Amino acid sequence: MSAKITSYETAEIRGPKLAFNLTPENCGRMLMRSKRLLVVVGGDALKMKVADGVDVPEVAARLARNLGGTIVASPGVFKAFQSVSDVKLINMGLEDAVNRLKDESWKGFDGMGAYDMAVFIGGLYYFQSMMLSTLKHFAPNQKTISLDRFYHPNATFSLENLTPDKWKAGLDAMLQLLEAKK
Amino acid sequence: MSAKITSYETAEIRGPKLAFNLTPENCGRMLMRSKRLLVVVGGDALKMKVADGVDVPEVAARLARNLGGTIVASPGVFKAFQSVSDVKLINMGLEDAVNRLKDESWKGFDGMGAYDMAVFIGGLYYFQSMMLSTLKHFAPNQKTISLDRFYHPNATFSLENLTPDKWKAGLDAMLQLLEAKK
Amino acid sequence: MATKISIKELDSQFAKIRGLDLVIGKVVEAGEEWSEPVGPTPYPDITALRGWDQRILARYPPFYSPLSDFCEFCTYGKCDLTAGKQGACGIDMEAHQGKWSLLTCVMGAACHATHAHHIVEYLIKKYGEDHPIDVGSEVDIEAPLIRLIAGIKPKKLGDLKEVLTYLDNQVTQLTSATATGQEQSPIDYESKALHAGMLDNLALEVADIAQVSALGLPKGNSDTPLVEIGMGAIDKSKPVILCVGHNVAPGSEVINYLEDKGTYGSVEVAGICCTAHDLTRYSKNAKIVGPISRQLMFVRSGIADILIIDQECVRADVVDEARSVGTRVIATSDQICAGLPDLTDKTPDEIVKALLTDTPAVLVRNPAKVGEVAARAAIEAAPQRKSEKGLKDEQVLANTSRCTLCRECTENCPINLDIGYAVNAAKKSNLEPLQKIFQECIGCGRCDEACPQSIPVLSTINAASTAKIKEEKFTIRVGRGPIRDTEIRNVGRPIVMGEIPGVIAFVGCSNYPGGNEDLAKMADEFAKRRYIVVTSGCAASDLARYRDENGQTLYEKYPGDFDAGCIVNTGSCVSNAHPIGAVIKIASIFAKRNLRGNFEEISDYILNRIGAVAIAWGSQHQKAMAIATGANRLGVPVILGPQGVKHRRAYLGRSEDNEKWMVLNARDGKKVYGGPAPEHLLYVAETIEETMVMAARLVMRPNDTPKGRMIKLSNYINLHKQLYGTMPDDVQRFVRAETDLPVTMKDDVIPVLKERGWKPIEIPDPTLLDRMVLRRE
Amino acid sequence: MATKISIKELDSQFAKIRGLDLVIGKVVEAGEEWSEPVGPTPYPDITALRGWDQRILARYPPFYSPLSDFCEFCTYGKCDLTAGKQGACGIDMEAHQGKWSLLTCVMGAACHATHAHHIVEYLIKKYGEDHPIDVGSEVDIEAPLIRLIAGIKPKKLGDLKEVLTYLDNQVTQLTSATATGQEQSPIDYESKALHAGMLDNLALEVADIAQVSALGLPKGNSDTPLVEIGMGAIDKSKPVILCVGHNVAPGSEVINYLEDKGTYGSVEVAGICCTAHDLTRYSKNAKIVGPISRQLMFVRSGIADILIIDQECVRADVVDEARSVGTRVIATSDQICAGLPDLTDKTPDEIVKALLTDTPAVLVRNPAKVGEVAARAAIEAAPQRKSEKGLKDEQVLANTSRCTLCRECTENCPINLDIGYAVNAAKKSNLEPLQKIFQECIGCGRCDEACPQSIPVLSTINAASTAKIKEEKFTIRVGRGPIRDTEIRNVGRPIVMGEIPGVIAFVGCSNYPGGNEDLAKMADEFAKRRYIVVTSGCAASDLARYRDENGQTLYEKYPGDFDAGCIVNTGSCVSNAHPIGAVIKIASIFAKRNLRGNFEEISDYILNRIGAVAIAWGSQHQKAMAIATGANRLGVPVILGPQGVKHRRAYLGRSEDNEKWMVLNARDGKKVYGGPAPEHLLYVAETIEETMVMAARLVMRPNDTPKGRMIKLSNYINLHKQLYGTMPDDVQRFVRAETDLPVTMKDDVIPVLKERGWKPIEIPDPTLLDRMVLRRE
Ligand code: SF4
Ligand code: SF4
Ligand code: SF4
Ligand code: SF4
Ligand code: SF4
Ligand code: SF4
Ligand code: SF4
Ligand code: SF4
Repeated sequence: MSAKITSYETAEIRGPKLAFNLTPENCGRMLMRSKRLLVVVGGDALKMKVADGVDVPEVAARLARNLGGTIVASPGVFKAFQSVSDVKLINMGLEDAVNRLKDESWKGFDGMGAYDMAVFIGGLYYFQSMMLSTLKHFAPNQKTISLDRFYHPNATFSLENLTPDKWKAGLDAMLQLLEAKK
Repeated sequence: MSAKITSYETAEIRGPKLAFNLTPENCGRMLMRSKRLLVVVGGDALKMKVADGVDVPEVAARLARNLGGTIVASPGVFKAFQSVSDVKLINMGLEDAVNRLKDESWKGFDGMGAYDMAVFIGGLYYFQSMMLSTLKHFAPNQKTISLDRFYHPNATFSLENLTPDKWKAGLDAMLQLLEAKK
Repeated sequence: MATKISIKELDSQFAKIRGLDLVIGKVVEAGEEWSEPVGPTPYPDITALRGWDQRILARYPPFYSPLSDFCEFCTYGKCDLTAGKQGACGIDMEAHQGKWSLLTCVMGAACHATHAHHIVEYLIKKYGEDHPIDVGSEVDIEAPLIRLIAGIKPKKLGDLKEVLTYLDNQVTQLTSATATGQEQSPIDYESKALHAGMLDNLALEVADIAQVSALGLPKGNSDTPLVEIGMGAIDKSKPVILCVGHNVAPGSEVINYLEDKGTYGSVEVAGICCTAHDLTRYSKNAKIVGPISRQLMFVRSGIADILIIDQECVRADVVDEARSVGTRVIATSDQICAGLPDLTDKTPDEIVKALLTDTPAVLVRNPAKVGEVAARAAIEAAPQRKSEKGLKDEQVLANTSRCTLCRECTENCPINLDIGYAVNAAKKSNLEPLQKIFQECIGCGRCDEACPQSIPVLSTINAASTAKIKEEKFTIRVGRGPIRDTEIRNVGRPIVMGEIPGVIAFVGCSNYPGGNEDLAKMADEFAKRRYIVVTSGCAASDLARYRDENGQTLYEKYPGDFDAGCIVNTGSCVSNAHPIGAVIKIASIFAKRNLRGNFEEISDYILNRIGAVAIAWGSQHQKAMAIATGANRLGVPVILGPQGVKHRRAYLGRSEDNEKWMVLNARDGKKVYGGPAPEHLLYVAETIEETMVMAARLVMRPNDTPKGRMIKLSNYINLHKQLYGTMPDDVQRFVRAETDLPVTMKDDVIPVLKERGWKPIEIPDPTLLDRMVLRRE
Repeated sequence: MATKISIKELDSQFAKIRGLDLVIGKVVEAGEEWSEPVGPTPYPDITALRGWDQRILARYPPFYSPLSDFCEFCTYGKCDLTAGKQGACGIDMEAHQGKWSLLTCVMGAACHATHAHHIVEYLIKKYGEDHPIDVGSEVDIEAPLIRLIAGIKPKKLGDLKEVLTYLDNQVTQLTSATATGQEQSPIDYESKALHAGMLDNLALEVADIAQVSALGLPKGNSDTPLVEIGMGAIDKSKPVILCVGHNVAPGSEVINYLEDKGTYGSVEVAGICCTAHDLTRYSKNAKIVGPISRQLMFVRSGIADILIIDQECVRADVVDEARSVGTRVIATSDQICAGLPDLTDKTPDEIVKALLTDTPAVLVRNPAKVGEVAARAAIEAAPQRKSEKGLKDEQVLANTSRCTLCRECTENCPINLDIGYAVNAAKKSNLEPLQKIFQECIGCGRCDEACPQSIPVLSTINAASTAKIKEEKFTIRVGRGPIRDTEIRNVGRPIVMGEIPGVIAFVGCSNYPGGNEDLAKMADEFAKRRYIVVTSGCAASDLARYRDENGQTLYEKYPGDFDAGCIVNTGSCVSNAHPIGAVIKIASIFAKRNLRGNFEEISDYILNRIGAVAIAWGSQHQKAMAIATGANRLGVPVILGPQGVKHRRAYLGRSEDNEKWMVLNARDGKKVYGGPAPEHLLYVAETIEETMVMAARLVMRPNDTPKGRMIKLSNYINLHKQLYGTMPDDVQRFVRAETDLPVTMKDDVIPVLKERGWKPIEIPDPTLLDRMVLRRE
């Protein structure tokens, strides 16, 4: 058994409740079931374009656009959405957003009801991991899915650790699936 | 991913260095390579006959006999070996024995050199787990193998969690393999 | 008595003073000055005894069993420390385990220091600073640990304050050393852990001699009364007040109030954990429900009308559990405010009203007020109590139909009881497995949490065992506090000479596998073999919960003297100061060693000469580890039961390593072989059989006389044969000369000795301290 | 001055006294009595401020991020606490995280309390109990925290002792509360954590005012000298003595010795971490190597001849690392004995000889002796030093050939630097990626531990960056200690009125991602915007390690006044007492509030009126969390950088929850909306952009005047637009009336307000305390 399956950072040992690994395609299928989607874009999103060749804000925007989701992002990253006009955008830091998500009585940024799925993408690995930990422990009913390149054991669903190429290709396949089925 | 693969007790989350799962047969093959074997029989050994139908002292004796190993056991359990005369037997508690095993310069109970493999069987799960933890961390070169019914992540090699029947059958198969190849 | 100088107003050229009271606490009374010279280490700082620690740790190096592979102490982490990797702060697994060891002991010492503060402050407020320390007419050495460590001889409550100040300072320094970037060597972590242990022991004594002196608890008499203990011993027809924790103040005030009003007879005052012991020491009409393993079970029964929680060993879910069965709760300590509204400043009327109406759980930080409020509220609330609130047994057992035999419960059980199987059996109306579990269960409730079917597993165990619970009605001898100097005078010589094979203390918490029977069997065995058996805390309670084949509890079977073949219950955890104090007193009274600030010499004496061993078959709490570690520094070995492995650290000797067993012979300064005696300082045993053999081995000391060694060896060989079925592998290491051998065993042993190349050695006058050598050749 | 009554011998009827010295420390000098009335909470015990804590925690409840799913604190465990499961002691994850929060803060507070003890005791020994507290002629309120919390006005070193006794007692009680079976409610754990934080702050002040008073450190002057900082600033041609840790005593004694002998000029005395700051405060010829991120790098360089370690923030591997490059080590503190032989009682000659021959690492617990020994040994050892001991750069870089690009190093890096890629690039002689890593690396060495090919990764980073290391040579303004009362008088009104948009303190450890440039850019931005910028500790060091486009360091660019558009370095971590003290002094000097024992009122004032925010972009250590938590209790919000999430706890408000933002209007007692100001008490930000916007938001206070709010809003909107690209979503919550709006922004903002249904509100005289209401209607 390799520890690599269960986490990215070596000491990030988690359990007993570990995220289900999903393929990008299955992530797409899972997301299509969502009726109220929140896309949480982390502070590392812009760097990923340089490092891994994935344009995270674009992925987030396509996701939100196709599934009627809301995007929340903090400064810097938020700026990348300036040209996006057909998606609901919230400017807020991750911890602030997660503090709301963990409140079961919260009715969402628009007051219309709880989000049935929160997608996390573009986060600093250890920071994202802790935000997912908060939700796992204190909002066990809040479903979360990590689309980041590294496995996040604290999410409800997560991609496995992937190479940049596989990640990029997987996200593409997922988005195409979404866009095709629409 | 099920947490059940990685441990028996729910909170027994370990890593990143986890025992390789072996089938009983592969355990047998692994053991046959040993030149200096120590069989460490834990304090729960006698109870297992009642609970799981496995006569641990007998398994230990057959192992040691066939592979020229030494058996170490603490009181109560040790008594079960009274009729065994063709195997080297040491009476000693587990912690005392592991304290020696963790010393890389130790020459074994007979002064003939280090044991190249230590088999653990019949231990109280949490106690055994801690003894294996001691060796994993402080004697990383000491190979250990757990033949108990439950997966021991801190061993070098371990059986998976098994039902009593599968455990019994597996140990039988392993011993037959050993005895046949002899 | 202290001298008090009062200055109402002073307006001199130099200074202006108003309302200044100077109480000169350390004034020595005329004619009674303590003539004992001060040794080298009064009030030792955190490195003063490092040399001693290094000496014992060289022989008994720490043995670590990490519970986890990583460290999460600072934000550099988590760091993977597997197999030698260093964390971001540079620490490795060994040092990290040393840090845990220190942290564990510091938490324990902090608990006892804080507890001592609370009780001493309460007593001073009530009885005054000048209230004399008096622990009994037959106890001259009133405070062996304080004399030894602090180097003072406390005469009144107020004298204890400087000891408390010392404790605070040392605990703070040690806490500081657990932070990231502080201590780095495992041996120095352990030296600090040993210091924490010593402080812990000191705090125990401060707390217990204060309450013995001021509250009139038994002062070392052997024949304290037998009182009732057990879940079945509580008279449900009366209003029931349950006290949980460690501080006797609020509970004793309940009794005071009831006695004042003449209603004590009609109200049941019972306790769990150490408060329980101290309540029975305060009043023999108080009852003990049981040790900590009964806390959740009993609270859930809803029998208590009022639950008073004070501090330490209080379950974190107890307020919710109590409220869910309609029991009112009064929290009483700064240490556990439990999120409750603070009604300390309200009148008793207001508090009683609040408790009975809209505020069923409150915080009241004034023991006397708690006494009144609890008594009145219990009497008012009792009629409302539906006896055994909550569900009926059948209703509870009906839940078992949902069991899928997933065994999550078993996998969550700290001692892996096969509870899943038992619940499943109950489904088919077979309650026997559940009843068997009841005997072994430590009542932690983790199974409840685990069950995906929301079966209240622990309640199910209880519901299946109603008959057994009713039968849980035993007797326990009230904790007697100190060991009398007169007793020490009687047994000092036989212990040091070995004629009494040893002192075995059964201490610690009730989190053992195998249930309390295992514990009782061990105690019975050693008492039968005429060891001196001592006990305290949850172990003392659990010992009571067993009847032998004649239906007797051990307390009925054995007398309560500090003597061979007796069983002494000293009382609550803080009373552990007394067995520890007793070994110190042996050195002082029998061997006439100076105590005052003379820690190393006394520890050296104990380690080499006094065959005392403690067995903490359960040791759940950090305090248990702290107490054990304190005993270790004094030279008393401790054996922990298997759960104790999760304290992560043992101190193990290696019997074959002859170099380690060399001692100095005080007679001539020569290094000579003393044998592996005692072989370990802290050993974790897996089974009771192992524990018993180990205890018989660990009472041996280099200084044993031939007669003493003969008796110890005879027990050791005998137990070994009984439990291993063979002669010990190491018998040759304990025979110095043929005169050490029991006559009846000679034929058996001598051939073995020959086979193993044994040679006789001389019996030294053993010491580890250079300065104890009398004369060099 | 104290009055001392000496009794040589008294032999009265009642008592016999010998050699008794009574020093009456609290005697108030004639004519100088402190007339300020004592408030409700002098020396508050651990529940005295629980009411205040409950008030702030109701608005800013704890937000927990568990680092691990289980608890391993006692032997019942490990317990799985996932998603609401309770452990065997009944605790759930929320309370368990509260316990961690308390434990973290207690460790921090214990460090500072112990540090304060050590320095005060050292100074008293050297300068006497009566040495006056004097922190500068322009500083009348010498000890705002001591006055506020303890309720005393310390006049001399000896007066600090009772504060230390109080600290010890409270820390011990809080440590006790972290044990199993103690506190159970998350809110009460946090109340205790806040108490620990407050104690921590108090300890900081004790330590720093003592050393400022007795060692002649700068007393609040703005124009302290610029001194050299950086790995490249150390003159390798001289003997080099490196001091690591927090206690200036041994290092200052080195300087004393060298000055006495007239050899200071020819020996380099340099420091890392806080000792470094205090050495430069002691002597401007001392140098700072850098913050903690430079510790391993520099020690490994072998440039130091002697390494002196004292206490706190000392890497656990530093002794081994030093020895492996031939650097001699002197450990100096009880807190870190490091397993070394204790040579304290030897003569300097003997110690020097030991160091230079067979005992290259020793423990010497006497600062003066360390001073002499270190100086002499360094001078003797320097000629033996092969400059940059160890391997040559090329040799180190040759190791990269073994790299398999397995990326274990990256996965072990706390900030996930892509070090594997960089090592692999170096294999192909491309050193650029390694040099880039060097800028961001926090020097923790975890990559070294991870590499299966045993490549010394950190050394590789350094070897690739030799040129950059040489360039690491900057200037830092010497820590100036207190903020002067005169400055407070100048800025008090503009701060409270809001004309100075806020005080921003950059504090904490150097474990941030993004390197020190990120930190410097933030400080630059706020200084440019005319906030008052304050800094200390590793953050202050890291701010220096950056040059702007003109080649200036921030300390060269901005003046050192406590005023708008300036950057004040107060000094080491203990000097954090001064910015905290400054906000207290604003309440006292500007608003004329009583300080003495008046914690709640002052905190209420600060929370509602003083726009101060701390940014701990790095916060590795427990102390950082303790300091932050202490600031929080006083009403000062803190923002942590992303690694701070691993402290596990934030205190978050919810801006949309209007009920939470109600304050009492002191003018009429009515509850009115005060806006989410400040929105959070402890927030963990992921990026610097988020941090800057958040800081600009968190300086807002309900009490801001229209002009003040206008300036704050203008900065907030401006930064938001700059960094988010949009108008803030919450701007309407901060506009009370149109007069709050910056004129230039009106056109932009008013349509937004209309769209969002904004209505004007009155500006209250805000308080959270009932008793502060002046008059009820
Ligand atoms: S204390 Fe050390 S080992 Fe533990 S998390 Fe922090 S850096 Fe890592
Ligand atoms: S309550 Fe009893 S059965 Fe349940 S987990 Fe605890 S010990 Fe096991
Ligand atoms: S966890 Fe519940 S369902 Fe599973 S075996 Fe235990 S009692 Fe049955
Ligand atoms: S013996 Fe253990 S469980 Fe019992 S009261 Fe003492 S510390 Fe608590
Ligand atoms: S402290 Fe509580 S949760 Fe933690 S290990 Fe012990 S019983 Fe389990
Ligand atoms: S030393 Fe630098 S590169 Fe290596 S793990 Fe630490 S931060 Fe990452
Ligand atoms: S761990 Fe070692 S081998 Fe692996 S990528 Fe890093 S430097 Fe290369
Ligand atoms: S700022 Fe942090 S790392 Fe630096 S010396 Fe202070 S506590 Fe240590």
